Amino acid sequence: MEIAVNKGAEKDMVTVNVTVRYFAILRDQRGAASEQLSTEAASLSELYDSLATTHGFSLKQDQLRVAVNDSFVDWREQLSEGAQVVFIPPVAGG
Amino acid sequence: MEIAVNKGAEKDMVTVNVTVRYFAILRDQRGAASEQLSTEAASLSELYDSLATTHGFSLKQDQLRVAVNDSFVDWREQLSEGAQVVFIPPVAGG
Amino acid sequence: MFKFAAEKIEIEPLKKSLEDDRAGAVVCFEGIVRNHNEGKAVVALEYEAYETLGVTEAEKILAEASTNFGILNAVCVHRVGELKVGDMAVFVAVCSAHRHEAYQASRYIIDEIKTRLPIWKKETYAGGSSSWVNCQHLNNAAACHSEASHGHK
Amino acid sequence: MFKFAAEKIEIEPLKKSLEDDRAGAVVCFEGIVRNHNEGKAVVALEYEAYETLGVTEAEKILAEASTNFGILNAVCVHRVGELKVGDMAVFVAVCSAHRHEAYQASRYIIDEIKTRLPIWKKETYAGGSSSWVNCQHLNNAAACHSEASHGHK
Repeated sequence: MEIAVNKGAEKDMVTVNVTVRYFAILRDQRGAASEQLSTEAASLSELYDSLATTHGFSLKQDQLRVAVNDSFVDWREQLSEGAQVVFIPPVAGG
Repeated sequence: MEIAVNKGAEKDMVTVNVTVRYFAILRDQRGAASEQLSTEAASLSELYDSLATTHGFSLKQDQLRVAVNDSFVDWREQLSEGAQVVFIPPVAGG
Repeated sequence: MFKFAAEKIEIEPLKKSLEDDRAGAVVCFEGIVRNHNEGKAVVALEYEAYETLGVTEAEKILAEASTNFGILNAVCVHRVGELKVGDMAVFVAVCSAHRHEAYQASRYIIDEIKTRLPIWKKETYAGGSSSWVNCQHLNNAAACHSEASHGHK
Repeated sequence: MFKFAAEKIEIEPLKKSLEDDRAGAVVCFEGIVRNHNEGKAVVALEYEAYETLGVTEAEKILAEASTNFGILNAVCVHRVGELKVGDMAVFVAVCSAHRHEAYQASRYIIDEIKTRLPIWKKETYAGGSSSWVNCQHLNNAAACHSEASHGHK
């Protein structure tokens, strides 16, 4: 917590509004297909960790990929206002 | 010819009746789909050489395979009475 | 051309769309719902897809296949929704002048589709249990959606 | 199952004959008459086969594919007679539990069919000349059936 406060102070912590869509096992575990959030998470990585704790997601971050606005992106990417975020569980097409 | 006579004397040269079927370019060059022959050829190899000379076949023996009674066989095989012989030009299925 | 289909995949129109006088080879792949997976009897399954990203990624895969192997054309359709044993889940058709490229491209496309597309499969087994394939883990079976746990394929 | 067909190959009944609840993959290969071969415009062609030996040899090939790759089933049909550009000359369908074996077996079958079966192809080119494919030689073009001479594929 101390660290977060420090970081916030250094980095001008901002709150952004994002939409998170859930698919497959994450949708089941979340009990919803999407939600709108106001978050101060500094990256997609932080956002997933926070949601995983809140909702008890069983998948570790290294099992997932992440997409923003319909493109795969890096977990370290910062959140932008209005972003649509999708965490992508291990796929099983075909 | 001398050689053939000697060989015949040594080997009990026999005459056998065979049917030869022709396909593709050999049929075109022979001008017939099949013929019945009485031959003293000691092997399939000798039979082809003799027919190639007579009919002017353009294909060399090493470009062909040979089948007797619907099975691939070795060129050195002897001819048997009533055999159906097929010389198989380079194939081009598919 | 790639698309998701909520209904049975009709392959004739897809193959028609590939016709080309230069084509000497057409290779088609059909992925079918099997009656078993990893030793368990499968009675039904459901595919769910993140469609917008899925279409973009699939079109990339088709373009890569075209560039890498010099094929004439390729098409792929993936089912979503509920399927039963024997139903076609995915169809890939490739045409090229010669067969070698068609086989290579076909294999490339289906391998990449299975690895890269955001599609998930929930299998229902004899007895009624179900499981999101590849999402269950021995270490945290308690957290899984069903009692069924098995390794990645 | 292998057969020669004097008429258009109908693939639906052939694929029906392969249906199997254990099947997870079906790979189909279609060999199509191209509008060109080795740089020449092809307008028509004719396949001729030594059918009795051809069927025996093809059944051997299918049995080898089954043994080597552990597939569930395979079927192949080859046209004989006159074909035109766009017509299907050969069809191979393989089904197996997983896709890897189906691709391997499919490729094996078509490669062996093309190499081992007593089938010959006479191409007719724009301009009216014709040639038995693989039977013409630069060294003895005069002995050939047409003025067209080209190397082996």
